[in-house]
Parts: sequence; C-alpha cells; structure tokens
Amino acid sequence: MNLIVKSALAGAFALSATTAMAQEDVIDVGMILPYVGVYASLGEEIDQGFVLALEEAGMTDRFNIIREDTEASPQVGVAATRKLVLQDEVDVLTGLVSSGVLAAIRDFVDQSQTPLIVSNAGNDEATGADCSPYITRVSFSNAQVNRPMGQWLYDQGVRTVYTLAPDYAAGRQHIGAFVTAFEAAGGEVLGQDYTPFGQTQDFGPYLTTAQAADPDAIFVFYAGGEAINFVKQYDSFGIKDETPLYGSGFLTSQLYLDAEGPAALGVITSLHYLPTLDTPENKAFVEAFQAKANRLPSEYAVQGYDAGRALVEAVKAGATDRESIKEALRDVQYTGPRGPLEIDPATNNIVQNVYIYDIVEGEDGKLTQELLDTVEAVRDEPNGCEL
Amino acid sequence: MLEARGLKKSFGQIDVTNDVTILVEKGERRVILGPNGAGKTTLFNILVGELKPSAGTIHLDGRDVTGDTVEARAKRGLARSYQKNNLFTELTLKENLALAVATASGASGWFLRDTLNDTDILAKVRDVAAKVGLSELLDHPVDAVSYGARRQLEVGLALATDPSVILMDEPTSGVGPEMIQGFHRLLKTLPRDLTVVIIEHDMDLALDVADRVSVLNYGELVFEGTPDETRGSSLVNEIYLGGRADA
Amino acid sequence: MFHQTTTKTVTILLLFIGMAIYTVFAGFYGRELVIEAAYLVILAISLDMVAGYGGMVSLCHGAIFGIGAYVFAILTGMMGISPFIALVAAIAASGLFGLFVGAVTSRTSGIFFIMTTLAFGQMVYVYTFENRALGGDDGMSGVARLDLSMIGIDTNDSLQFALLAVVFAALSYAVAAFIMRSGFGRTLVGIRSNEVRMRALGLPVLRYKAFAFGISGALAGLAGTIAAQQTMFVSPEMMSWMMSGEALVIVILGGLGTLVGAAVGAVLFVFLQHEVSEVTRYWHMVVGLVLILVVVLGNRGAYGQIEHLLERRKKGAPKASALEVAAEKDASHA
Amino acid sequence: MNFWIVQALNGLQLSMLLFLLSIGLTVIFGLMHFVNLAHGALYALGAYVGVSAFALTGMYWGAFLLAPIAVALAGVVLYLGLIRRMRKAGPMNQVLVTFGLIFVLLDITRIIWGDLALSIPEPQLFTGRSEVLGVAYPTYRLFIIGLGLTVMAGLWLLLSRTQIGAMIRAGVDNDQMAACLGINVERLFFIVFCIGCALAGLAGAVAAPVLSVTPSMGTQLLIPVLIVVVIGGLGSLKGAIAGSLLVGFIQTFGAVLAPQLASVAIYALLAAVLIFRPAGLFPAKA
Repeated sequence: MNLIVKSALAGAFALSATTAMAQEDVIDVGMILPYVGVYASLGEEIDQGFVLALEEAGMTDRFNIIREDTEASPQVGVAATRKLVLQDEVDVLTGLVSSGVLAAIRDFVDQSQTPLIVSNAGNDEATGADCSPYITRVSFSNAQVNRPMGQWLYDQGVRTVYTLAPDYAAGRQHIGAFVTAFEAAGGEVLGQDYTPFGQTQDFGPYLTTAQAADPDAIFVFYAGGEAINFVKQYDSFGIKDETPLYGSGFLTSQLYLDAEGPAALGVITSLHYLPTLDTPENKAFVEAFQAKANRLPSEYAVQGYDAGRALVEAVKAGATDRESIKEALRDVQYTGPRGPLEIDPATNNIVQNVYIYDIVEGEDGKLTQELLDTVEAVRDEPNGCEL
Repeated sequence: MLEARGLKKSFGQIDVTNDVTILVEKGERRVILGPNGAGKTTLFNILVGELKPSAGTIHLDGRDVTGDTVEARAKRGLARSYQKNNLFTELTLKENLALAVATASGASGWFLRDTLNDTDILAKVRDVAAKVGLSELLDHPVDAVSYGARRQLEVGLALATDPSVILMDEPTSGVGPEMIQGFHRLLKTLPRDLTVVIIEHDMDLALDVADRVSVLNYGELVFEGTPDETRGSSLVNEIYLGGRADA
Repeated sequence: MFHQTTTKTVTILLLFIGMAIYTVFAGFYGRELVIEAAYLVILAISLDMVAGYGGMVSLCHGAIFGIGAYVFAILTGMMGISPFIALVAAIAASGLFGLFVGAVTSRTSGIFFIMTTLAFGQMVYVYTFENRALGGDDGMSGVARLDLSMIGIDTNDSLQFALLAVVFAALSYAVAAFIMRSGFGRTLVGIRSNEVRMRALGLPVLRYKAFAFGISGALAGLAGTIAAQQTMFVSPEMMSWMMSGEALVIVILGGLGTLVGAAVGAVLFVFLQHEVSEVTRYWHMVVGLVLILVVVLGNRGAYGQIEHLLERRKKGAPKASALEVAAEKDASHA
Repeated sequence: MNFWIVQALNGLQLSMLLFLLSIGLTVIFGLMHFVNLAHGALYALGAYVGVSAFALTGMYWGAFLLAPIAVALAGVVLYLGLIRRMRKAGPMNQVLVTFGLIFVLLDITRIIWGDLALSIPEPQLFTGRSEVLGVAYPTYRLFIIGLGLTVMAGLWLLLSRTQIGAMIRAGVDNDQMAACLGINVERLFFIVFCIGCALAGLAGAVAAPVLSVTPSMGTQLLIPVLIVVVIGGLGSLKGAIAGSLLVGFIQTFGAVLAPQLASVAIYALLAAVLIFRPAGLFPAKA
C-alpha cells in the first residue's frame, strides 16, 4: 500500500492526498448523528472531529460518508440506521450521541453484523450486559468517567456528598458509578435528587434542599443547557462559598464554559479529555481543529476524531469490509490527543485516562481547564459482557 | 301530562321566572303569550332542562323530571323547537330529520347499519317532511335553503322524535303571512293525543288553535283561560298590545 | 356526513394500491417509509374520526398511540406473550384509555378540550419517561413481530411486513369508513354539528363522545403496535405532545373530516419529511410553513381541495320550500 | 425555617417568570379568543435578541430594553401578516397555525443563533445576594420578583384606572358590545397583541441570565404557561396571577416534597381544574 501517511503530529491537512487513493476501494461510512434538536451542536462537533481525522490521515477519498440525522429520537435513529445498513449497505457505522438511540439500534446492529464505532453515547450496557462484537466504543462509558472521582474525592477529605442529576438513564448511571466508588472508599451520601429531565430550568428548589443537608460537597451530572443553568444558579445562590461543586466533566465542558462564565470557576470535575492537555498530540490536534472550526475542541470533537482515527487505523491495517473492520477495530491502539488509548478486548470499550480538573481563569482572561490529577488507563469491568 | 309548579329562575338579583305554575292536559293545545322579555323562552328552557330552576318542580306523565337531563326528558317524549334556528346547518334536510328519527328510535347507536340507508327511518323522514312541507328539499343542505324552509325544519326536527309533548318556541317568527297560514294548517293536522305548547305572538293564530292560553309578564303568570276569556280580558289586551306596540 | 363517494373510493384505492406497488419495487428504505406511512395513516384516520367527525380535537393521540406500542412491547418483549394476544391486549388497552379520557373530557369543548387532552397525554408521557421498569427515557427493545408463518407470511421480510402494514392501513380505513357510515357515525357528525340540538333530540351526548374516543383510541393503539413492530423498539418519544401535534398536522395536511384526507396526509407527510430533509436540515420549518399555508388557504387540505373543486359545480341558489313557493305564487296572483 | 423561606422565594420567582409570559397570552385570548401557541417561541426570540443586544451594547440593560421592542416588532409583523386573518378562524385553526409558527420560529432562531446554548451575565447592579426575611437570596432573582410585581401592579392600574383599560375590559367581556360602543376593537386587539409580545420578549431577556438560552427554551416553557393560563381562567388578570402562583409553587414545593410526583402533579392539577371548573379558577366572564 503506497498510502501517503501523514503523521498525527504534523496536524496539517492532507490537501495533496488525492493521488494514490483513487484506485482503492472506497469504504462507505454511515454517520448517525443529531443535526437538529437539543444535541445538534454535539453532532456538529463530532462530525467535524471525524472529518478532521480523515483529512489528517490524507484518506478522505478512501471514505464515502453518508450522513443521517437522528434528531436525537430513538425512532428516527432506528429508521436511519436501517436505511444505512440495508439500503446504502455501508461498511461501517459511526456516531450516536444519545444513549437512547444507541440502545434502540443495538439489536439491529448486532444482528445485521455491521461494525459500529460509537462516538459519544455512554450507556454502560452497550459495552456491558448488552455488548456486541460489532459495537466498539471510542468515547467513554458513563461509569468510566465518574468511578475514579469516588476515591479521589474521598482522598481530598470529602466525607459527605449530596448528588443531583437529571432523571433519566444516563443521569442515574453517572451518579450511580460515582456513589458506588465513593461509598466503597468510605464516604457517605446525604441525599440524592433526580430532577425532571428536559423540564427543569430552575434548580433553585433543589439547590436549596441540597444546601440544607449540609454536605461536604455537591456532586452532579448535567450536560447541555441544563449544565449552564445549574452552574450559574449554583453560583448565584452563594453555595459556592460554603459547599464545593464536583461532578462529571460534561458539567464544565469546553462547549458551555463561555455561557457559564465566572460561575464555573473552581468547579472540579473529571473527564476523559481536556483541550488544555499538555501533550504534543493534543497540541497538534487543538491547532488543527481551531484552524478548521475556529474554536477550541471539546470532548465531543475529540470523540469524533478518535472514531475517525480508529477507522483509519483499522483500514490502514488492511480492513476492507464489515467483518475485517470489526476485527481490526479491536486491535486499535495509539496515543492520541487524549493520551494513550486502546480497545478493551473484553468489552470493546475504550481504555483511557480520566482527567480531574478545575476551571480557572487563563492568561487571556478566558476560562480554561487546569489539570489537577490523572487517573491512568481506566478500564471498565465486563459487567456481564461476554465477547 | 306536563305539570310545572312554582317554577322560579333567578340570575343574580333578577327573577326572570317567578313562581310560574302551568298544568297542561294530555292532547291540549296551550298557547303562551306575553311581550318580549316576559320570560317565555326561559320557561321553555327550564321545562326541557336546558336551565335548572332555582325552585319548583316539573312532572311529565306524573313522573318528577325536575332533576333529569335534557336528553332524559327528551327520551320521555318531551320535544322542543327553538325560536332561533338551531339546526345541523351543514347537513342536508334529510340528514337533519334522520338524526332526529334515529335518536328517537334508538338507531343512533347502530354500528352495523346505516341510518341514512334504512327503509323504516327514511319512510319516517319522508312522512315528517311531507307534514312540514319539505319533501322537495330533502337533499339540500340547510345552508342552501331559505329561511322559511329552515323554520319548517325547526318544527320538523321536534316532530320527528315522535314526542308526546312538543314545545314550539315562536315557530312562525320572521316568516310571511302565507307561511303562517301553512303552519296553521299543520297544527290542525297534528294528532289529537299530542300535547302542544306554543309560544306565539300572532294573536289570531294563537287564539284559533289554543284550547287554553297562558300569559306571562315580567316572569310571572298573569292570566290563564280559554281563548274567549283571553279575548275578553282587559288585562291581557293591555299587556299584550302594550308589549306589541313597540315590536 | 360521511359518504363513500366515488371520488373517495378512487382516491383511497389509488393510494393503497400505489403504496403496495411502490413497496414491491422500492429498496429497503423505501419500504421502511411505506411502513411509517401506513401506521401514520391509521393514526391519522383514528384522529380524524374524533377530530373531523366528532369535533374533538385531541392532543393526546400520541400518548394513546404510545400506549398501544408499549403494551405490545411489554407483552411480547418483557413477558414473551404471543404477539397475537399482545395485539388484542394493546388495542383493548388503548381503547379503554381512550374511553376514559373521552369520558372525563367530554364535558369540555373547544380550546378547553384540547388542553385537557394535552394534560392527560402529557401525564402518560411523563409517567412513562420516568418509569425505570418501562425503560424510562431509553425505551424498550426486543419487541416481537406477529408470526404469520402459518399463512405463509414472513413478517421479518421487509417486503412482506411493509405489505402487511399497508393491508392493516387499508383495513383500518375500511373499518373507520364503515363506522362513519353507520348510525353511530351519523350521530357523531350530528354531535359535531350541533351538540345542543342532539341533546334536545334525546341523545346522551357525553356517552357517545366518550365511546367515540374509545373507538378512536383502539385504532390509534393498533397504529402503535405496528410502529413498535417496525423498529422492534418503543420509546416515550412516541407519546409526547409533539407526536399528537404531528398527527394533527397530518390530518390537516390531507383534509379534516374526510377519512381519505387523513390517509393522503400521512403519505404526503412522510414524503415531505423525507424529501425536504434530504435538501435541508431545517425541514421542520418547511412543514411549519406548509401547515400555515394550508390553514390560511381555507383549511381544506390536499384531498379536501380536490373534493371542493369537484363539488363546487353542483351548488346553486338557496332553495325555497314548497310552501314558500306556493306562497309566492299566491302573492303574485293577488 | 430559612429553608422554607428560600423555597417560597424560589416559588415566587418562578411564578413571576410564568406571570410575565402568561399575562400576554391570557389577555390576547380573553380579548381576541386567540390561542397563540407561538407565544413560547416569542419568549425564546426575546432571549436571543437579548443575547445579541448584550453583545452589541455590552450592557444587560441593552438586552432588557431591546428584547421587548424587537419582539413587539415581530408581533407587528405576525399580526399584520397572519394573526389578523386568523382572528375568526376558530380555536383549532389558530392552534394549527401557531403550531406551524413554532416550527418556523424555532428554525429561524437556529439559523441565526445556532444550536449552542448561550447566556448573558446578570447586570452589575444585581449581582450577588441580598438579605431578605433573614435569608441571603440571589439579588437578581429578587429583581425578577420585583419586576413581576411591578408589571402586575402596572397592568392592574392600566386595566382598572385608564380608558384603554376600560376598553380592554369591555372587549374581553363582550367584543360586539364594545364595538357598538364605538371602540375600535381591531386596533385594540393590535395594541394588546403587541403588548403581549413585548412582555414575552421581556420575559426572555429577564430569564436569559438565570437560564441558558437554547432554541427549545420556548417549547419547554410553553406547556407550563398554557397550564397557568387555563387554570387561571382564560382572559383574566386575576387568573393569570393565581395560576402563576399555583403552578410556580406546586413546581417548587413538588420538587422539594415529592420529587417523583412533581412532573405529573402539574398535569394532574390541570386536568382536575378543567374537569371540575372548566372555565378556570377566575374566569374573565361570568
């Protein structure tokens, strides 16, 4: 194979990568992402990250991307997936922001034997009890991101917490993993509230209740608009002065930092990626992404990138069709923007570092992430998965 | 037959019906007279159950129906027509009458048969249509027929339910003298065992068809008697002509 | 009043035959679209029965549709009960729920009726969304399809299942048309046209409205079971008020109060959604604009417009009764 | 004790936000019998205009002033282009047209402002917390409460003490009668519709610092606002006040006392009111 392989470090776009590729088989990629609705901005980030990985490898011509919009609705997602697999006969599927959509298409993907590279949806079952040899996840699992925080928080001297999360499956998994680990470490949960998902805009009542329980810390999972609301309201009630806020890192994702403003200062969370990671791989990635999208990449962008990168690696290893891509994906292993990563052969979930960070004011006056600690190579238990 | 005792209806401070007692015999033709605003239509609304009386009782065939719903009273044979046309305007005359016939005969709940294609029901529809002079217009929608035809249908709907008591609220309001004559003839052909209560402002027609006459004024029953007594009553003449003078 | 006119018969036959032919020649995805159109046809017809003929504009048909889907999913997926029994149970459950909603809302009318149905629909939606045992927001997979192998139909084959869905849609139309032609259907139109008068004629109106809502609910439940079988998956999305709104949009698009219009609208809606979303991400806006346009232009809908054009010729001047004609003659003689 | 005071303030704050939104909707309905489902989308529009106005002027008060004006202008366009001809079209057609409008406005905000959640900071004047009733409470939330009460009082004065208020009341009571009395009902509708839109825009700008600004914020709040309006009684100021307080407090205390039931409670309340008092708690007409 006389591929023009560009180094990930170079970070330059492969504008010249058209020559030798044309004769090769084109691999059809079905990209299932939300392009409308509440998750539209995440879909956009993932899409851009994915394309960036192909460009970086100089292999845009090897892949034919067919995009389908899930509208974040399981029903629509299933229809889109079936169309991609049965009509377009794609070689590989990628995408999926919403866990609900992933759960909905899981059986179909498994039965149709189409490899799927999950680039966000974190429901634990997808690489646990409901795992499939055809489903590879390069994003994270809900438990993976939060479990390390249990011990870490206890080590920081936090003994009691109050938890808050939206009342839906992901919310309960994020909190559940943390609580299990925190209690195992010896901590105590004083109270838990699950707020109606998608309907709660005012967290005042919950914040007041949490404060009244007088915990050492509050631990939450929120994402999107809810994350912004929550962080700002937490600050405005003055709870920050008394009770520190910890959480799953989506709370202070790069995407929402601007909107959250100074309220996010000092919030400590854990996540599998920070745009401020000080590694050559990440610096190159951030530079390339900024050149393309004119903003800092979020964890969603890097998930999209790694979905693309994993596929590129698999194809470079010689994979050409559904079966061979599925097999090759299991052996993917490289050091990317978020550090060293590999696919766990026991679950097909990613094994990666989890970063604990807080929000500080950067030199340019903008808010930025400051790395506090790294928990290396976090791996999920099989949890009933038999591959 | 139809016995209303001590009916009273108040809206806030105002008594629109005050202690009205009307006893109508089976087969009787009773005419209710009174100036505009005397509470005649309100009385009808109370009798059929569209308004709840503040006090008083209503008996139909010796049974107390004061607490019954409109539809329950209608089922017991009490039918009414309205002063302002209250029809199924976008439907044809045939469909209008068929609805009434079907409801009265219990066919309105048919699932397997079409009331518009049923010989018995259609025969009855034609029968009623002939009575009220609408035979030729059956296939036209209400909003495509004249006002006079609609007034006839108004009465037709009430008749189509095969009532034992029929309350007609100014059946001839707004129509010309010839149609009043036609209606006069219709009244004469109605079966004698049908009890008829009519609100009517055409004095000649009223006194001609009536067995007895009741006169309302300001919500109160001020006079009751035979047509002859009515003609001779100075009170009635005063109220009625006075009321009519500004109409 | 509902009349199975020639226009109706021709349109509906063309529609279903067209769907069937398209199914045979379409690729897999085309068949998926046919199935979606088919269950939306059923849902729209069920809504048209109450909204178009009974005057009851429901914003909880999405929830009823979802109840059908969920009952079917619970029985086949979680409990492993035969899909036939599940089908019957799902239809019965959604019918009963419809009957219940119909009974408690029948007193209200107009915007109040719309709001009450919205409240009941949202209650079901929120309850399902938050109920862990039913999969919560993630929904539930593992729904089985009907097993028709004894009559040689393989429901796991996309062509055969799509054709089956079209057959169900056609049967639903037939049932709805039959009911609308019956005494009960006539009565329903009477209620929509003039509730007060129906009552004065002796009809227990509330009971009839509730019953009509129950029948409509059963049909909506059937639509739900087909939706659940198509994707073998159910989610609370199906129950949200936006789904009910979508169903209403479909009925309006095709033409309210014609039954055929509901079917035409469903096919049109699926087509529109598919075609427009190929071109632009903002297909909701296009649907919104089309909806506004349809309503502003007299709210006849696609099929209603056809009927309107065909029937306009027949109308003439107001007809006088014989008595009046006679009266006029008399007057002219005098 | 402090806990309950803070929760009561939370309830009050939410009620005031609901009030700002519902009053426009309810008066528009009372006067014109017009159901405007797009009211929530206008609120979102107000929040977005607020974000842009803040970016432009660098001041919160820029958003506070410009958002109501911009949304009122949008109201003018809607009224002249669409609402006027839908006035007599019956509730179902109005529901449908404004349902369509939701889609259109939603996508317009997405095209202009994108999908990412936006926000604006609280005004300098109202940052931090203040002491009320012995508890420290976010000053900006107190501002919302104060603003709500001010608008409430202002509208009450407008309706009860001014000539235009008398005309509006007459119109709500009986529009044909009002027309007979020589009131230009059509112009009155227009004015009321614009005021309603302006209040929705104001609510958007006021909510923007507390809540994140997203395209779906309008649809999210639409249902609670509709519930407020219907519970209170369509067209009545008193009803809008009562409804806002009821819904605001039930949501707040429901979240505290019975989180499992909180989201169903509000719909159950609506259903119960509609079944037992179909015209709402304080119907505008006898």
